Amino acid sequence: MTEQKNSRSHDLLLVIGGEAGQGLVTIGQLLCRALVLEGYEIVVVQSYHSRIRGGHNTFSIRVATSPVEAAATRIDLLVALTEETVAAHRPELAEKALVLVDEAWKLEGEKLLAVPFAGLGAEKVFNVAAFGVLACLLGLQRGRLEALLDKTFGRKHAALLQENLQAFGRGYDWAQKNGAAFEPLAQAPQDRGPRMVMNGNEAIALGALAAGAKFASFYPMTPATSILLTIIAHADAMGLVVEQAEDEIAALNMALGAAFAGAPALVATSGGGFALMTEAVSLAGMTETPVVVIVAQRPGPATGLPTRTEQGDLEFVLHGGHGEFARLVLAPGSVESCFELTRRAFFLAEEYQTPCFVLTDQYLADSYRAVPPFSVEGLEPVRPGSDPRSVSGTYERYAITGDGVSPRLLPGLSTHLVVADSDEHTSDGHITEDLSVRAEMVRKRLRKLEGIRRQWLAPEYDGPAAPQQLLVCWGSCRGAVREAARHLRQAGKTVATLCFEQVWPLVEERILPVLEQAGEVVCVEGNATGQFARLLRRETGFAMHRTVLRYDGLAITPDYIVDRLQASG
Amino acid sequence: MTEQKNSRSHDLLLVIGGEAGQGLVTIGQLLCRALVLEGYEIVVVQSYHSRIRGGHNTFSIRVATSPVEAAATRIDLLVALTEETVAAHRPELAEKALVLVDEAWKLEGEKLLAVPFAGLGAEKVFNVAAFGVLACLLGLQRGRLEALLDKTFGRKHAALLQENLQAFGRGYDWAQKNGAAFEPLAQAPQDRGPRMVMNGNEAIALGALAAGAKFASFYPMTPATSILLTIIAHADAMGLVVEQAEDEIAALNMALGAAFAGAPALVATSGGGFALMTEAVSLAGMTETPVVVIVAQRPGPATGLPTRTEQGDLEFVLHGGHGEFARLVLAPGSVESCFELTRRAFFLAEEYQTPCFVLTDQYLADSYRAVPPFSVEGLEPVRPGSDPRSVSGTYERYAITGDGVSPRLLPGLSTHLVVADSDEHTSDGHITEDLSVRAEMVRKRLRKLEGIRRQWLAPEYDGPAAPQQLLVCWGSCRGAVREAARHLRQAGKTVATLCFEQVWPLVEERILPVLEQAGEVVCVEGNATGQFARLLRRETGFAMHRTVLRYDGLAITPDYIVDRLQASG
Amino acid sequence: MVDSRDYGEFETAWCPGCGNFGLLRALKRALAACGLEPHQILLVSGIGQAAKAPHYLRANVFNGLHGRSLPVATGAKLANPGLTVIAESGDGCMYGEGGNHFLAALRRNLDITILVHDNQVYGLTKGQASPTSAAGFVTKAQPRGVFANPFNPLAVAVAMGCGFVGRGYVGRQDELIELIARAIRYRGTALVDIQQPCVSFNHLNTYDWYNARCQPLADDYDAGNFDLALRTALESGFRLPVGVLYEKEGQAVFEDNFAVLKEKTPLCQRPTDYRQLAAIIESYT
Amino acid sequence: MVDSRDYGEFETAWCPGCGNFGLLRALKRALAACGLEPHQILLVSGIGQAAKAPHYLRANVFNGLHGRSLPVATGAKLANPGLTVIAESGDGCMYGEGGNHFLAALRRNLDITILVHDNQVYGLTKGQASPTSAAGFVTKAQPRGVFANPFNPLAVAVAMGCGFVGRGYVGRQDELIELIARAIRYRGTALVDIQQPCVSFNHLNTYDWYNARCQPLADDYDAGNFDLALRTALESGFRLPVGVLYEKEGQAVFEDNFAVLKEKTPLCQRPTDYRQLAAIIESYT
Ligand SMILES: Cc1ncc(C[n+]2csc(CCOP(=O)(O)OP(=O)(O)O)c2C)c(N)n1
Ligand SMILES: Cc1ncc(C[n+]2csc(CCOP(=O)(O)OP(=O)(O)O)c2C)c(N)n1
Ligand code: SF4
Ligand code: SF4
Ligand SMILES: [Mg+2]
Ligand SMILES: [Mg+2]
Repeated sequence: MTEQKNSRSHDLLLVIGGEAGQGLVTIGQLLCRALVLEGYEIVVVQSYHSRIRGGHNTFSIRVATSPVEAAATRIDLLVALTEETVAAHRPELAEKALVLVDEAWKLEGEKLLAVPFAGLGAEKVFNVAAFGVLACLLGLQRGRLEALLDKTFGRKHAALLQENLQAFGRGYDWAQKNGAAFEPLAQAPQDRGPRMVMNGNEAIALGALAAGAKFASFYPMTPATSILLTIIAHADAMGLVVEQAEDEIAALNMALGAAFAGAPALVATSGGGFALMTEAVSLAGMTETPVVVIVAQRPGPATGLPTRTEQGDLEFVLHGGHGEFARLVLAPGSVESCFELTRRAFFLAEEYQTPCFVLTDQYLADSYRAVPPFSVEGLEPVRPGSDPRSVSGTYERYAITGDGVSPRLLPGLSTHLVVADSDEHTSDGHITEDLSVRAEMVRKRLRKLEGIRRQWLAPEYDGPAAPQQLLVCWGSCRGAVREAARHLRQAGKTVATLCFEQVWPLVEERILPVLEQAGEVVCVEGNATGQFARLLRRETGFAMHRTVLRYDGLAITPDYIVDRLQASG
Repeated sequence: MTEQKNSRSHDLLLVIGGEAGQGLVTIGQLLCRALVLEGYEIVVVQSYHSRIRGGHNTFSIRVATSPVEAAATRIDLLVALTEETVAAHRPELAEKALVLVDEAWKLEGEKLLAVPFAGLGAEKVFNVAAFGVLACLLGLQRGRLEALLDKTFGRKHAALLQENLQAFGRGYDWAQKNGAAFEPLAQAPQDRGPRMVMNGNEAIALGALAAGAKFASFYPMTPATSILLTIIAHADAMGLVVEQAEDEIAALNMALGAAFAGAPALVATSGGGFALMTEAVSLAGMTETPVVVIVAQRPGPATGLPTRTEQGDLEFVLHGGHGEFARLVLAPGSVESCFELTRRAFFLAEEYQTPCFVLTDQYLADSYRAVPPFSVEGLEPVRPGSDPRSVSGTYERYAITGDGVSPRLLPGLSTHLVVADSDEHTSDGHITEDLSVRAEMVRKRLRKLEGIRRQWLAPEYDGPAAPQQLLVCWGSCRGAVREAARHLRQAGKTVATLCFEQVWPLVEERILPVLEQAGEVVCVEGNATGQFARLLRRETGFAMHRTVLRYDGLAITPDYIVDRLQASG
Repeated sequence: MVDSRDYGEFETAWCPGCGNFGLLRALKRALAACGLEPHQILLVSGIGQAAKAPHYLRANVFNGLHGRSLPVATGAKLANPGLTVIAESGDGCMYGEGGNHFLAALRRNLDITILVHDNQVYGLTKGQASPTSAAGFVTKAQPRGVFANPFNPLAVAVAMGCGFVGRGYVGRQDELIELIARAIRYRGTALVDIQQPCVSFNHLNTYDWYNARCQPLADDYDAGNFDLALRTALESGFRLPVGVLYEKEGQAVFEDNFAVLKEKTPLCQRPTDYRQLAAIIESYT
Repeated sequence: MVDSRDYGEFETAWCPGCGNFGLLRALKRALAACGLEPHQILLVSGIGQAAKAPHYLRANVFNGLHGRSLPVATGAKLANPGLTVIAESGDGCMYGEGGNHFLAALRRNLDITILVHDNQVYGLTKGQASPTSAAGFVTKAQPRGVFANPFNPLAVAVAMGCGFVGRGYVGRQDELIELIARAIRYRGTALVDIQQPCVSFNHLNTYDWYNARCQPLADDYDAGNFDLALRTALESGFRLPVGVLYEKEGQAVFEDNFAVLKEKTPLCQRPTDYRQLAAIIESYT
């Protein structure tokens, strides 16, 4: 309802729907690559059932000539690989939408383009034939796409490639003859330079590699698994050891063992797996062992909706683990931030010798975007541990210091002995029940939070000062909030946004004035209870005027926000 | 420093100190029983090392003629079973204190009463000989104590009893001849009726039995274990099944299996074990299975100080478990409340079919008090499940209802089928990926919180309205806060107290006015970061003016509070 | 008389050709053979493709967390020993995440049945190695093949003294139905490890692969012979014989030890004796 | 030459007469026999009386959570394969809370040593039953005796193909020193279950009880014989022979499978190759 389209600056939504196993992710990814190669911007939303075959899944690509950073909701082009797809998405079709269907279904109705798939190839390549039709309708360059197919299938084996190229060609040809009903994409700017097609989880994986991570352990759990799979694919090249653990408890304890022995380490999981890790999170806090914990959220409680999205674990990650210690929680709002903040988490984990968290969710995890290649120029790896030569006298792992950070020697790399303990301990790491030592150690560990706070990553404020409305958010809904604000501004309101990517610690003095200068402050988040709104109130005393919440398993979109604000405002 | 003593209303602190294994708990408990039988009030603090033999432990009894509800800090009578005890506690001795020491140590100095233990019995009964000396000094009735010894040791075997009676008698006789240096206790009121000698954990256990608990599972963990040991001691008589699980994960999952099958069930653990339970807490929320989870806090992080006290797991218990669902968190402030609130937790767990928590700590767990016997008059057990006859048509475990509570049939007890699911589910309990059903189920589950809120257990306000100072606290430090307030009042300030025993949910409208009417509001809690203060700010926006925190592993005492307030105020 | 149709037919979320179908079919027939009405049965599962099975037949169901079917089953059985409790889940769920509960269940020996859908892979999470995956098994998560040795649940169960240990294969329906039925009827913890192909993610352990290996035990196989059972369970390579590898009657059953459970009254129907409670309270005075 | 005195003498928190003393003594001597300097050793423990042991000798130490010594040891060994990693904890820690890691460690076969202080009881928490407590063992938590069957770690380890399985007893110091030293020298995961009295809470398995049962294996015992090892491990009752029950050289060692660990360089000393990273980034365009 809020989208504007004209032929010069295109912004449209392309949805491929079908069953798991029909290869819709394959063509979705191909299409993304093709679009990005031709200079378009994309935002992908993947929505799938928790099953391997069947069900109803979609791969949605918002494609635009200008930068976009959020998902759209009105479908312009729907590729239906099953009949069910048509009915499921009819309500979301834009006025001038087109729906690609199989002629064999003999559907009648508006907006349909019946494709004779049976004539274009075998059933297993229908997806690629549909890709051909699509490519033609969108006006994409045939040669480039064939090269892409070659790159994708060529490596496996030639026969497969041949079959696919054929189906693609037939689809393309057929559309050229029959499918003129769709206006091709306006040309995208050609000066964008090379861009990657990358989703949030891949960027987290690369961020870890860029930080010099050397150890990862995990137990598979959607939507975190693909972070590990990406790391594993590059583990030998980048010199990492990655181990699938027997459970999440083992995963984090292993990572702590590795980190203690000097390897920058991470684990990645989702809420239920994180629950099992909380005891070891506390252990990391007590033993002052650096570790990066990635939590990719999905809707809970319990198993919930394993393949959908939510921002429901903020408070749990904030407080997971018994006892009190310093932690950092970062929540990237874009694919670029997934890379940057994961790197940052490694550095701060090492600097403060305490667990640092990256909180993402299924939406961002699976959302492909066009991203300028990360530069490796000037990147440095985390340098684990302290230099043994800096130690004079007997080494004390937990020496009391002004900032709470003690020299961290690594076991076996010098003749000093390194003693880490989960009990309360003296400065040399041995069990103590001396209660004044206890109190001092508590203060030492908590002092680290002050340092982390000093390196605060301030939220991003965008828009006029003293706006009528301030939209506050955290993590993955950043793009949707910013776009919603633009829509609202176009509708005449003065609206600003405040997007948090560091959700803990927060710096009251620097947040409160920003909240207070706005007319109405609205917190937008993907959960049912407004967890971040509560956190802000806890830290600043400021009560949000309103919240826009979503908890049905889908990502927050600009439309969703604008609709809610207009409905209740 | 704040205590007042005169001969008619006695209020003194008796400390028995020694190594683990010297039987100081045995004589401590005997003494408690004796004192309570004679009409005195007591508050016990047990402080011990995490070891079985050796170390330095104390069993402190505050004994008074008038009601007391907190620990004291200046020692009037110290029984030193080791030399170390004398040095360790010298700074805490009151002016007129007396220290019982072994003549054999040949100690010199003030306040010492050297007892020729070697002449009173074998080494293993030194503790009972000391008990005899003590009993005489305090002016306790010899006959009654002998009867008590009989009750305690008589059951095991006669030889042991004989030896103990002898040592006791010799100690008593010796003191009668030599120990006149101590003023005997003033007589206590004789009209107090029978009282139990009971600690917090025993009261929790009895509360569970009184609620009709039928299943308990656990993995041993200090300071929670004694809850289970108490239940186990009475399991056959009360018809419970209690099982030691292979780990805490199993403990809570077992309890959920039992609860699903109809047995009112509980688990008890401490922070680290609770961490392992958090995934199953979320499962309880999702499957809507009633369960009572007792968390007995000790200082963390990680192993921390296993045998000491802290209130450091409030936020963790509040948010433990991924996803969002309703829960109740009660934190008893007295031994009586341990009983009452545990019962309450069972009823609310069943009524709202959701996990309910009782949050206690080592101090309260081990603190014996004189408590009027709980009346069983009118007690009713929880009635698990709904009547199958009330179900018409096909039974749906998760039928949508106005208050979010669905009829809960028990499997196997009717021909209806009961289907519980950790995935998001339809009303009949089967997996769904229908996102509108999802949203409706989230609301259904969260509606239960409104009901729980309506049955709010308001905090206890004590003192004048609009006080200069309002001391706010939660859980076990209630007694200390109330006594501190009395001291402050005696010093001329108008001071009130606000003690929370229900820490979640909170009702903003009823709390905020109480906070706002006070001059200075001080939050007193046993942790380093002021977790409850933060929670109150989150829920009411009200920022505490000051906090009094303690995190060295010891219980908060009235003196501690008064000292801190005077130092910083 | 109960008929296997009484357990209904439901749409599933499984892939066409998945071994789970054969297991579900056999389970229904075995339940019918045992004459169990749906409401007498409690199926407890964890999370995974296998763990969805209880949703596809009529019974009481507790579909809990990944790895945690056995503790839930234990709690339910102790709360109501009259229920026929079957814990059913995948190899990852039972031997991976749930390994500690597997050991504990075998030690306890409650009268429950453990059915493991053993496809040697994590199906639902798209094909990582499971504890029973062969060494060298290549997946996206194990691109150089699995480094660890596979878990041998049957050998461990026999070695731990489990009184009923069987191997099934979904491609041998008659034997599987019989095996499951015997396991359900057995008084004590019965472990049935069921070989089943995952057509989507396990391209090593296929129907053909199993067909070549899963032959019934010899007619004269003596399931009462502990040493033989252990040897047979330890056999690997080309033979994966199906049937009851080991069975020993008369082992003490866990729940029988509880005085409270002597009459098998569900705990929820037991009164709370407030006179006893008063006496307990009295003992503290 | 390293001498056992190089590991120091420390005050302990153990009860007088506790079996832990003998174990600690034997461990120091075994370490000395292996010629290991304190800084070459990493001792990883969980929580319990046994788990305090690493605090009482000079070495690198990670004293982690109850039940979790093995995953920490695994991570540390993978991060620095040059370290001599010994996981040391009690029976409750290793076989109870940590049971799943025990299974996983045996499957992986890293070059680490597992020392279990097996006193058949939870000592630190004051005497509840442990997984190895005998059936019928009475405690305050098990007033009617333990209902479950005891866990037999040695039989399970042999059945799972663990390449070094031994039983020790603190009352047989010479054999214990030798056993621990052999376990440390063994390339692969070596399990040593060490019988030790808990004088405070286990009044069944006393020094006398063990003395009567813990005799060395016969001189002609063939530790290379799998069947014999399994039979010997399964023996219960009056004989608990001490020594190496099973030893098999040449099993594939887990860490050798990682290309990255070929040269045993600690991971922290490996460079981060940003040219490789640039190529990876490039592959996404
Ligand atoms: C605590 C936790 N960790 C991980 C997962 C993710 N998960 C779901 S199913 C599964 C593995 C399934 O494998 P298996 O038990 O063999 O069942 P299959 O799908 O092969 O039938 C995993 C890892 C989860 N749901 N919960
Ligand atoms: C998660 C967790 N659960 C429970 C405990 C409490 N706990 C500490 S030691 C211990 C048992 C110790 O038994 P064992 O491992 O046999 O060692 P022992 O003391 O007998 O040497 C337990 C249950 C804990 N620290 N952490
Ligand atoms: S993924 Fe494998 S186990 Fe799961 S349904 Fe498909 S074939 Fe069956
Ligand atoms: S309790 Fe037992 S194991 Fe612990 S130190 Fe004492 S004797 Fe040793
Ligand atoms: Mg599987
Ligand atoms: Mg032990």
